[in-house]
Amino acid sequence: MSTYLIRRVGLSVLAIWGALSVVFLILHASGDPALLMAPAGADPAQIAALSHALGYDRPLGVQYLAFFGDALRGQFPDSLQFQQPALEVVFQRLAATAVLAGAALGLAVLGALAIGFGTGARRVDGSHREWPMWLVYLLQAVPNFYIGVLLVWFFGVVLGWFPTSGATEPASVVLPAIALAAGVLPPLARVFRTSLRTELARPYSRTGTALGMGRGRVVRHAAYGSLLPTITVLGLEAGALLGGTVIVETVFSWPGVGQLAISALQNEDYPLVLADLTFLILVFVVINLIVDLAYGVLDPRVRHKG
Amino acid sequence: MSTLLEVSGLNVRFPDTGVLAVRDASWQVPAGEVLGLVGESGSGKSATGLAVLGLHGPEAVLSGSIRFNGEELLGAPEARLRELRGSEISMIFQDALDSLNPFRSVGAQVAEAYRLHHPVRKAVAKQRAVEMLDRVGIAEPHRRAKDYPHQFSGGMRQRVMIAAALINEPSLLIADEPTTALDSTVQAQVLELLADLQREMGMAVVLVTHDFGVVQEVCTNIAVMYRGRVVETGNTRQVLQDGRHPYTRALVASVPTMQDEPGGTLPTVREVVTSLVGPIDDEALADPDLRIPEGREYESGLQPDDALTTVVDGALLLSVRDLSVTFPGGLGKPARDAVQGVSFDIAVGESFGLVGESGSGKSTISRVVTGLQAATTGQVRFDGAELSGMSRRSLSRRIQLVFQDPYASLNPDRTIGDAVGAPLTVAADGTPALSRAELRRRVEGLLTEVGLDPELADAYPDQLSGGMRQRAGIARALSVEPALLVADEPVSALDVSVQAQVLNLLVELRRKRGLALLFISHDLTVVRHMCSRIAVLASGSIVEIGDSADVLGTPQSEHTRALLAAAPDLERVG
Amino acid sequence: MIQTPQQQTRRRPVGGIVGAVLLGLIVCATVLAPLLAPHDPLAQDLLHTNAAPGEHGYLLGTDQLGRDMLSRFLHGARTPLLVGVLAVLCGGVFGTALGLISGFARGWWDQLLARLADIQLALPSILLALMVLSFGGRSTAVLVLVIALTGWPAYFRLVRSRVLALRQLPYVEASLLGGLPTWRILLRDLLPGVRGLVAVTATLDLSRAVLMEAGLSYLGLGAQPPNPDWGLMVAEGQGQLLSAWWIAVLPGIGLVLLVLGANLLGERLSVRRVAAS
Amino acid sequence: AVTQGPADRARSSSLVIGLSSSATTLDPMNTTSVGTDLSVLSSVYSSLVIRQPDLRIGPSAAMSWERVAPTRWRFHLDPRARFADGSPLDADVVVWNIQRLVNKGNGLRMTSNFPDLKGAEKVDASTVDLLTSRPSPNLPDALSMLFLLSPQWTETHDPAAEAMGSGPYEITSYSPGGNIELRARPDYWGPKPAIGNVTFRVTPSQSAQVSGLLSGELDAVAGMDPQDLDRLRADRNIAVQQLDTTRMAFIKLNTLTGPMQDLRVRQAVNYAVDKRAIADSLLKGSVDESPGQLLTKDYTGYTPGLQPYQYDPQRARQLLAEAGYGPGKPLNVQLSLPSGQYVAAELVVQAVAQQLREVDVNVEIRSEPFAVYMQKYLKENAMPDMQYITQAWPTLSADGLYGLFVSSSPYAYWQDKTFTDAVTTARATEDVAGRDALYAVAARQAREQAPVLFLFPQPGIYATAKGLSWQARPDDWVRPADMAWTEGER
Ligand SMILES: Nc1ncnc2c1ncn2[C@@H]1O[C@H](COP(=O)(O)OP(=O)(O)OP(=O)(O)O)[C@@H](O)[C@H]1O
Ligand SMILES: Nc1ncnc2c1ncn2[C@@H]1O[C@H](COP(=O)(O)OP(=O)(O)OP(=O)(O)O)[C@@H](O)[C@H]1O
Ligand SMILES: [Mg+2]
Ligand SMILES: [Mg+2]
Repeated sequence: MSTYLIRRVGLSVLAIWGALSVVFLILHASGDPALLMAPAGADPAQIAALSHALGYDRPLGVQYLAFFGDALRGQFPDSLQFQQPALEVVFQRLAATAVLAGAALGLAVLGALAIGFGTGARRVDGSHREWPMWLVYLLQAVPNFYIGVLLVWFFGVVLGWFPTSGATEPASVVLPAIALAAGVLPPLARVFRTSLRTELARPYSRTGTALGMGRGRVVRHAAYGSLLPTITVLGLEAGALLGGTVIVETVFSWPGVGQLAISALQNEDYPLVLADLTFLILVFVVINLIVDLAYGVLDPRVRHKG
Repeated sequence: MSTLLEVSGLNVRFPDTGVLAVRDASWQVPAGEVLGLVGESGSGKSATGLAVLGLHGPEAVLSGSIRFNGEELLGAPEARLRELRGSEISMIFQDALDSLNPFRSVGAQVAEAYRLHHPVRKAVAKQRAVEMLDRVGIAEPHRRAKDYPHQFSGGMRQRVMIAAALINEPSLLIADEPTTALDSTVQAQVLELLADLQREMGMAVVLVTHDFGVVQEVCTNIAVMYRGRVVETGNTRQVLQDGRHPYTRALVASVPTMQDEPGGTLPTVREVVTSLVGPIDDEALADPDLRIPEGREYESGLQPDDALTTVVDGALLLSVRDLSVTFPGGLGKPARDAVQGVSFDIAVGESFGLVGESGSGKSTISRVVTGLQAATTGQVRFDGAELSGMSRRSLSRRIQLVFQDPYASLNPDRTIGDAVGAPLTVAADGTPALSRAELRRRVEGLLTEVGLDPELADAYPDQLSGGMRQRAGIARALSVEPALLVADEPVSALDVSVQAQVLNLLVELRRKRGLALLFISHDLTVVRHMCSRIAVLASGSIVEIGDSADVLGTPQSEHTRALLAAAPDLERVG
Repeated sequence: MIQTPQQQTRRRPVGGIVGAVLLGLIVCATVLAPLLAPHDPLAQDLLHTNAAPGEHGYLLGTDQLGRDMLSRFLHGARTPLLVGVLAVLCGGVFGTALGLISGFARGWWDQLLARLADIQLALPSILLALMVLSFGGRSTAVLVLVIALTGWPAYFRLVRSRVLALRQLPYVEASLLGGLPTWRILLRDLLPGVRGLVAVTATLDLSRAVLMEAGLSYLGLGAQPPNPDWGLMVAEGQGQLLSAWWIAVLPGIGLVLLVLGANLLGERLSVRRVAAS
Repeated sequence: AVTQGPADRARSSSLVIGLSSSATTLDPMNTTSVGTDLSVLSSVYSSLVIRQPDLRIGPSAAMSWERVAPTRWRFHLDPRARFADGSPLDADVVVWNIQRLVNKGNGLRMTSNFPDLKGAEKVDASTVDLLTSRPSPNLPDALSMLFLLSPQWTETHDPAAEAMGSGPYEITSYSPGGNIELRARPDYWGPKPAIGNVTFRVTPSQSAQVSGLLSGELDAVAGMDPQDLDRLRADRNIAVQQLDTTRMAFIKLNTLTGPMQDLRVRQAVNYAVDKRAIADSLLKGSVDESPGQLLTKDYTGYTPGLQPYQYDPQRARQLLAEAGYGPGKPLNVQLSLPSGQYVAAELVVQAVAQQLREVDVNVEIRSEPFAVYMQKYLKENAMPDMQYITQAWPTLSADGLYGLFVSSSPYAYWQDKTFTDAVTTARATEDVAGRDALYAVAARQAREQAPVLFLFPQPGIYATAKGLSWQARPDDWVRPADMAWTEGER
């Protein structure tokens, strides 16, 4: 278990380092950020001075090291748009995204479990419902933003049931959460259903029946085994979820880190992009680390290894 | 004695695939007795066993009658079946690893089996479970109850499974090949345990198996299945020694035994049947009413060939000296010494056997010899040359391997001809590349040699049966005309009836080509049949090596004796 | 309850057929758009803007600039399809090749590539794409590359793990023993073994690529106006949902059908694949 | 949704204003966007003078002012003026603020609006002089955008993230990019605002603005899209105000490089575009086409009587042919626009591009984030052949807006001696008639030389809940202090 843990943490650190390097390189391939920071009409000398003050005139390698030094200490230059420490800006937006992502994740997981049980576990008479899966296929085919647009149109405009923009009241979260959940639910539902079927088809489920367990009990035991692959997919989908927040938050003007990323990119707010992406990457990798560790806790075979 | 379970006219059909798994099967088990249900793979043994407990899914259509203590089970309500399952009738399955829930401790699983039928508190059930684990021979049951299945060995897992199945003291146990996945010594222990418990509890057992040796040891009665039909039932001794149905007789005849003269041609099922009732197709053979005509006996065609089994004093071909192989441990995994200080020689044209239990290092040695695995220390010389110094290509001209699993040894995306011909397309040094037509001719020649229709060159592996694939694999190995053929358990995945054919083929090839053979198996009878010299391997080291007759006749090591004792052997009436 | 592999093939095959038909129709419509479309998709009729479907002879209405929605709809799959197919090709070939080599060679090479894939996966793909497109310039080529870039790890991981399993198989070892050179083993034994897997992944990847193209176009970083592109059209019509819902809603339906088609087909292929292996 | 409607809000004296984009900073000297940042901040901070709803300059922290010398303005501060923390807004405060502003090292965005301001001198506690480097008659106009910080407070706080001013409101909740909530200061020294609680809610999307208004979630939104006019007018509970803004929309042509160096091409594109049709259909007739003018009527120095370029594609083709372009050799140009920045810009640009395409001018549209667009425009001097832009000058003087077109201006991309001379001379001319004559020369020259593709003023469409009384204004200010709920409605 401990070597497993060390190995996992090591890989995560590696992934974070690599991903941040990529971000750093892409940003630096685009030229001198000082040009952006300087006020309009600044002459080249001023820009050079600013560039020097911020260290953008150092060799790339030095900047690279400095960047990691700063990133480790959570220090990023001030956001150009907001003129505040970039990481602070990100943190201020954090709660909104956490609420949205949490709500969406809850919705998606509940929906996926319901659909998975409904279609994955056949009843004793062999009948099973397929139609919820069609819903899943359909959801899977609908782009995030389109779901958002349709929800705004129908529930916001036509029916007027929910607010369609911003995070002003508890009901505001409903539509964006649905839009975001719609993207995450299909893979979860599918993997849960498939693995439930696989587990039910495995000999131990048959053993359960042979020992006199009822159908419900057999399914319950099988569901535990199906959770593991589902959690793995959940970890992978964390990426999709974070990516989804970018689009969904834009559609619904939800004041979270996703929308912040877009606006920072659009305004070429270089420090903010760095801070925001660093943060998102960190979250993604940590989620996956947690998933891996959850695996270690939930699966006795992993738990006892090494 | 009263009849406990009576199966009559049972049919199991799978409409989706159109398979009639069981046809009009009838047999019965008296209370407290053991019935062996035997037959080759796919003959419907499991389908019958599952039918008794109503464990078939909705995709199976059942008809006929299954009476347990006079109560009709077929069509009984699910609730009633659930009551019976695990308490009155229990079932254990072949693969113990998968039959236990990997996510729950074994104690919890056994306890749950108890609680399903007894309304007791958890602690009480736990206590019962620990007692039961103790009874099936798990040491330190209290501590081990908290462990998970993967922390147990195969035999232990099967014991746990037995504990769960028997904790409610059922009157009937259906054991579906409970020991086939286990080592022969472990197999013997588990069977012994089953037999003990059967006597103690006085329960009846239906033992599903394809191993006549096992049947002979533990079963009072036997039912032989073929193509979904029960072709013969009766007292074990009588059926095995004097089967009235030609199929039964043929099946028994094709198993090599310790009494046979080694090295001869084994009778195949087809041969025996033909000699008994004349040419007949499979379907007609499955007719339960078919009987061997009075006075007809199979004329044993065994012609022992001394030249093949006696020790040859040919030139040294392969010499293995102090071979050790250690698999490096990964993160948190200890390194593993798979082979330690093994030395042996094989002479030109000699047939050398390697026996040992699972994990004793047999395959590792075969892989080192064929160059698939590097030796950690020690040396392997082939024809005087150091093996590690030979290129893959030149090595491949001299030594070839026949694999255990005929299904995985052929690329499903390539034709048989392509697979067999591939080594030929690698031009040997100095020889010109073969033309297309020449290649085809050579491939057809090889196929004919191993007894396959040359037309099959264009077939894909999935169109071939296991036996045919194994022949194709042998043809591929022969294509480069090697001097040494390594066969790693070449028949253990095959049915007895097919096993005889492949063994016969190997014997014949040796005779014709003068091939040297390194034959690996865990089955003593088969090794004895094939080899003139054998080495017994135990945890990576050779514990005994010598002439086949000496080693098996007067075993010197404890280990060999255990192996011999565990091998259930069929006593055939001469 | 026993389930055998046969049972999984028993799934009704409608899905696959529906998927194939949907994809086929969309591809046909896109190829034949210049013939089928009643108007130039760029032509504006400023007198009849925001016409409802059926008004003024416009079957699906017009958008804010009076452009014929039907013609734009028919042309709208071109960019997603083109970008999608190219991205899938690039990502698929790249990922598969690396997966084959990585799985067969093992060792540090393999570790390096596997870690690269991990790193790639740690970057949320839409953000990576946004970043490249904002800072690295916008063009169809960059779009294709960035979508391919975010797609290759899927192929790589699948192919690699499959090859790791395959290379232990006796038939691969038989080829080794037969003295075949590595490249032949890669091509004749391993590539066919992953072929089906790659086909399935590619079909599903196509829908991912299309979704991503649409998402980026929606955010203004993909197709540029006045291009008729479904994702862009949704973004353009979004402000008009109250008065002219069809501008945003119709192209979205096109996207859903396209992705649904690819998914259903991919699903079907993968079921086949499971049954065959 | 269970939101409060306007009626409830009228009762509780609260108000929700829709903002098209969030405030980027709370530092009033580090932003120049009137519509968002400054509108919010003008409620929290006070300036020396203020531009009133009638567009005239009126008193705020300064009760009166006079020009004591050509380069010296004197301001008499209101002795009651106090910051929220109780400290007085006195001459020292003003001096400190002016120093903060003119110090280029601070890199404040507002600094560039005060090119002539040199510094400030304290006369006595409530009198202060502002010094300019040359005569600057329009200084008070510019000062209406300069809000004053408290020096002591600024030492210990980050003005970008917090605010403490001397205005009628104080901020109760703010996060970057999020909504902003204001509460009326009970101890405000000036006239009490009518509305107690104000929320600026960020609603960037057009449809969210409209549905917010319709559902009663929003009480006031400025800068609505003309496409929504019909819809809004149809609703009984919404009042729509529509006027021309002081922003002129046009497509700037890069006369320094590329095909637009050729006057014939510049005129051709002007002839090729049917401004009338675009204004009528896309802007729902909310504006009139520009008579070939860079200014709108609200500017001092506006020259009446100019004629617009008529829509004449034939003429355009002919001019293009003379310049060497035609069907065989189409002209390819790039046209950039900042995404989501200007009202209806995306549509207008596409319509223009399509009309140009009809005279064989192929336009490649590039929509760019505003920051990128501005960077190319001003810092890299790499404006594409054409770019959509709207321009206004807060002082509403021809001098200011025309200043963006003189040869030396980085905004101009046009070097015209006649125009530049006329504008520069006018600047130094004190006599109004003479100045207007000079501006007329400049206006004619601009029309003739066509450094831009003339379009129309940016439409100003304001929607408010019925019952909210507020005079919409052509400059972009949206000040809650000017608003009030009228009794008896709803
Ligand atoms: N669920 C099923 N669906 C369709 N066919 C099945 C199913 N289960 C078994 N069969 C078929 O029924 C036949 C008998 O199968 P069964 O498992 O009873 O054989 P067996 O005698 O137990 O063989 P083995 O020794 O290999 O276990 C086979 O042809 C098998 O393919
Ligand atoms: N690649 C490997 N890495 C680590 N350990 C291995 C590897 N291959 C085999 N071993 C270990 O080496 C030992 C010998 O294995 P080997 O396969 O040679 O046994 P075997 O006698 O052929 O057994 P079986 O009868 O089960 O085939 C076993 O304990 C096995 O776990
Ligand atoms: Mg079976
Ligand atoms: Mg082995």
